Amino acid sequence: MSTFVLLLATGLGLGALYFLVASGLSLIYGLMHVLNFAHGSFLTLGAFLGWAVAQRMDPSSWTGFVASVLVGALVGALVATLTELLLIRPLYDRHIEQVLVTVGLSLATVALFEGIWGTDADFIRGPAWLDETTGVLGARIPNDRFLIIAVAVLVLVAIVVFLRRTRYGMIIRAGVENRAMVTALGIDVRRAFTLVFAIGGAAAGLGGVLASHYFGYVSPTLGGSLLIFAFIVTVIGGLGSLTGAAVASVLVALLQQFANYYAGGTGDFVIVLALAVVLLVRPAGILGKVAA
Amino acid sequence: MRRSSWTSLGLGVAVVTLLAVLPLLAIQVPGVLPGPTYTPGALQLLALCMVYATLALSYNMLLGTGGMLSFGHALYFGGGAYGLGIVLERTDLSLWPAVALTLLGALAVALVTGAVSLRVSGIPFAMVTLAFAQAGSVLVRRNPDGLTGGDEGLSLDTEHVPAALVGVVHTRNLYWLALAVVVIAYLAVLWVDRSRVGHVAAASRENELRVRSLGLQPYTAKLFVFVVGGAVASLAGVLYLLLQSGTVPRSVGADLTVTVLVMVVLGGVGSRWGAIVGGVIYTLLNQRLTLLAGSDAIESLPTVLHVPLSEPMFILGALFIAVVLFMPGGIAGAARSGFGRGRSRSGATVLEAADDQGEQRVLEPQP
Amino acid sequence: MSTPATPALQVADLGLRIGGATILEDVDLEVEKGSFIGVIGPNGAGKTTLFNVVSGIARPTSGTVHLDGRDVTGMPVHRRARAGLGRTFQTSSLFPQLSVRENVRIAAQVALGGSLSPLRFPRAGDRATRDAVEHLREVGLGDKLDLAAGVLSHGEKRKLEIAVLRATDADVVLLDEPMAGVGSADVAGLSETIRSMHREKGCTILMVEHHMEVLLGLVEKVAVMYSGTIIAFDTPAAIMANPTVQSAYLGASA
Amino acid sequence: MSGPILSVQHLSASVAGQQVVEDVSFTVPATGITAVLGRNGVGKTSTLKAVMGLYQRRGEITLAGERIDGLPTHRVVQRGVGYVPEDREVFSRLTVAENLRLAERQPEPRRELVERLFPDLVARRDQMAGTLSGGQQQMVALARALLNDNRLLLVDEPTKGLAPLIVDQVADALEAASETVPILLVEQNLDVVRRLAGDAVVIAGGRVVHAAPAAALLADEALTQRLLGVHAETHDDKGAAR
Repeated sequence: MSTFVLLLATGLGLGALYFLVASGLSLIYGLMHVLNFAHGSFLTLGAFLGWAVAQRMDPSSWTGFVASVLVGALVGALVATLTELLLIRPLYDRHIEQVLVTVGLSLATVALFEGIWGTDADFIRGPAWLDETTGVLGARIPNDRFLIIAVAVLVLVAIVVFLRRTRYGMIIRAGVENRAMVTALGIDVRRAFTLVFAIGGAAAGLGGVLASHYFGYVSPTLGGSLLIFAFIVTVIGGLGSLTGAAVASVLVALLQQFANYYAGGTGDFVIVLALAVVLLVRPAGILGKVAA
Repeated sequence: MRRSSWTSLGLGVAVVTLLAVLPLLAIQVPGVLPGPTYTPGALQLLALCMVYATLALSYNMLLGTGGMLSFGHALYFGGGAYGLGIVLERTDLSLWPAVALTLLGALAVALVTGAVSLRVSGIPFAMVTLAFAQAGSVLVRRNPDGLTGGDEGLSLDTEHVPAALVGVVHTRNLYWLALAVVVIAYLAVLWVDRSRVGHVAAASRENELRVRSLGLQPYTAKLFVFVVGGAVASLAGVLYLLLQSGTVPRSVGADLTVTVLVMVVLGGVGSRWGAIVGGVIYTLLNQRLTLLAGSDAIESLPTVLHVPLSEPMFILGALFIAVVLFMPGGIAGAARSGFGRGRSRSGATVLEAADDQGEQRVLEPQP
Repeated sequence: MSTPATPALQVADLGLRIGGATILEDVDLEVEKGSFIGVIGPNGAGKTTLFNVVSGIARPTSGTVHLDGRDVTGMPVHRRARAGLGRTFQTSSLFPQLSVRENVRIAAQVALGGSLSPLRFPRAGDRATRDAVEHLREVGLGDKLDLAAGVLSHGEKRKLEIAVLRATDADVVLLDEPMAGVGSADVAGLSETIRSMHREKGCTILMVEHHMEVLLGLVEKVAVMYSGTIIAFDTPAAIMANPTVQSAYLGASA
Repeated sequence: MSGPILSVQHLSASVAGQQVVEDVSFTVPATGITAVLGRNGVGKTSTLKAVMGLYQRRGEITLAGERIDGLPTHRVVQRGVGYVPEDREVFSRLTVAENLRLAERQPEPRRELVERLFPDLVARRDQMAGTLSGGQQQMVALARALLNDNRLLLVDEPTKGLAPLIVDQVADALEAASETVPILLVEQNLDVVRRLAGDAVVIAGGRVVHAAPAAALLADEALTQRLLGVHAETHDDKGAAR
């Protein structure tokens, strides 16, 4: 029982990380039909700079931690915005080339990170509370899991509220349905593109700082390895569906954790298998729009 | 045959002949090759160029001919390298039967993964192929049964490999083998492109519904191209193992697929010779940039310059972005417009076709 | 073997619902071999949907489709095409980056068989290519063989579609608005091309067309569709005189 | 009388490399409703989309004397061109109220006018637009354009596929709107054209082949038949095709 609960909590924590990456990917794809390969780099950069700030302050203090989280999100948003403005926008509506540009960017940035911070992982630490555990139903759950899950839920709620309650949220929802008609109402839909990139980048940067606490280190490839699972999550959840991304994040992470523990470390294969099954049964994903 | 075909055939034969006699000559290309062309160092580099040219050719077949943007092509390359390595280590087969067995295995893997991936197209296809390759990469790193050597990689077990293909002194033979492989790959790709099934795959790239309405199955044609592409890629992998005397997990990773994509886009999507040139240039650049990165000139630069310049992948990534932004047809496209031969399709339009077909109607009223 | 009395195309009780909407309802139609049928009807009447169901692009929720006496209701698009069904689309849907010759050649090689073979190589002098060139000459595109199909004018694209249909050797041909977007100068030539295809190939043709003069000049019978069903099927003269048709369809404009 | 509100000279347009409009020229007077007529597929809708910048276009388009042919779509709209597309194109997963709010461009949108013309929409403001009937969706589409003080409206087949009663309602709304803003109307229903339109341009084969007062055109039956085909109100059903 306690193992089950521990796996559940760890899986949910991992799912929360997946969601922080996948939410941005899915929003960007839904609105712009661009698969952003550079999303992992937003995450990595957020993690590195967040850690750098924490180190300057006091990594074990909550102030330092909060500062690192804020810096991570801010850096992610900033880099994503620049990416959209400088690299994506000039290729307006040339989706495949936009994807290629993000591929090039991920190559270049990972190399740059390696140049700056070295290829080895930097081990990090945060406030002592994060490393302690809390007993739940007999299981000792590391506290950082709770924090990560709480943050992901907050982000989900924030994005939903933003999409439902604000004008720009409305523009984004409308744009996912019919971009041309949004422009025909006199709205510059490209601003919504930039905004979606910024939001996705912020979530990824935030996810980067949290992921570095979850795994206990930062490295130039941190983002890339999470990105692949986030891709799988977005396909399984249905490209462009935020709810789908949330549900699939949890499903995929839990499946991975349980398969790793109970089926001899086969988690990654089980996920790829699940992906294949979803594609065979429902190519549009569990919550995706079925093509007309 | 038309006259232009004879010209290109003649040109091809001339180039291959020249390359074939290269190990017997002493040509110096300062800044590109580490030594005269008869030295093992130069031949090793040239052979590596050919490995990647082969891989790029196979990938161009997927993207250029079939309009399939795969992010999992490394799986078949790595399958060839690891497959041969494992067969040589675990069986008593001699080299050539082992190669045949490896290629058959890779063919089977390509058939199964292709059959599933081609259920979707466009970006979802890219993501699914990526996931499959990732599974392969995880498998290799996990080192089941000690088969793959994990992160350390697998070194070539030379017991059953002919002595003529082992050791630095025989680099020249490996070079000739590499040249033969490129020629075989080129002919295979040419064969598919010229055959009926290749024509149907190209037609499917443009308009799937129309292909079906004519009584043909786009799925079958694309799967065929995908499988042949996978087989040629695994042939490149086989060569890689022999040339490098081993293989590392990077040869199955997503990074390699991205690298191949860079080569093909650099050369010009949809152009066979463009893919070869792209593969060669990429390999040479990578090599030279790595040397440059460690040079004193770079070391003495201020940090802000020396950090990025000491990372070859940074420069290549940036170069790639520049090509996509400013040179959509790649080298082949630039050459075509340079020679004023605008008739054939450009890489950019081929890429458009690789996009999800539904999205091109974004301005049309929704049903 | 089918008897001479077997209709080339027979649809019975055809219905199609998408969500709550009824697109087709109780569509019955029997088309004799070798006949030339016009399909008319107002906006949203279901003409293109009927073509889509017959060619297999859309699946009906009820009813059957028989091609030359054979039930093809559950058959996928490509197998129906092999069973002798050819069609054009409302908006020209060619292979825009392939040459004009290649567009027709692919169709011709289907007719000759072995079309997905990796061991056969299209060549300048082979049968399929010769056929393709011949068909292109017939429709008046003999001088555009090497152009990319995408650069043709609208009228030329329509002619190319007809050349493709000729090459497929289809027994039953569905033409969806072949005149749409064709300049008035080209209409006469195109309708002559269609007429000669019908005459030479002896195929059965169903044609949706809003250009009434063209339609009436070509067809033997007219089916009138209205809100998802066929309300009349008769000779052009009888259709023009039919009071139901008048009120349902022609009424407002006269 | 002032000059035309819209002038289109030698307009051509292409979509996905296919030319859909070739060399169209016409003008729209500063008052009343101008109808665009022609058979299916001649490029009426494409002409409107080209003016809006939704299709790639070449040629000269001026709005009240100012060139707008180089502007992206949202700028064209911001200059005061309202657009009611064919097939309505409401955002089906947004509520009626959200659809309308999205369209508001000025600080004080003309909500009273819209509420007066379409009382039905007030009652259904929190309903998802996708669940509305075709007629109600058309009202949303019209309301979106009428909320702002536009200088010109482009309205594409507003009565397509609607029941006769709704057709009248839509025509009423257009008539009311036309008192304050000139309208370029693509319409297949000749009764509606007869009732609303002052001028008419007829497009065939991608070009304008006739431009005259609508009444004169429609009175000449032989001409109508030649230019529009016998059954001018027929229309393709491509919506059902996908």
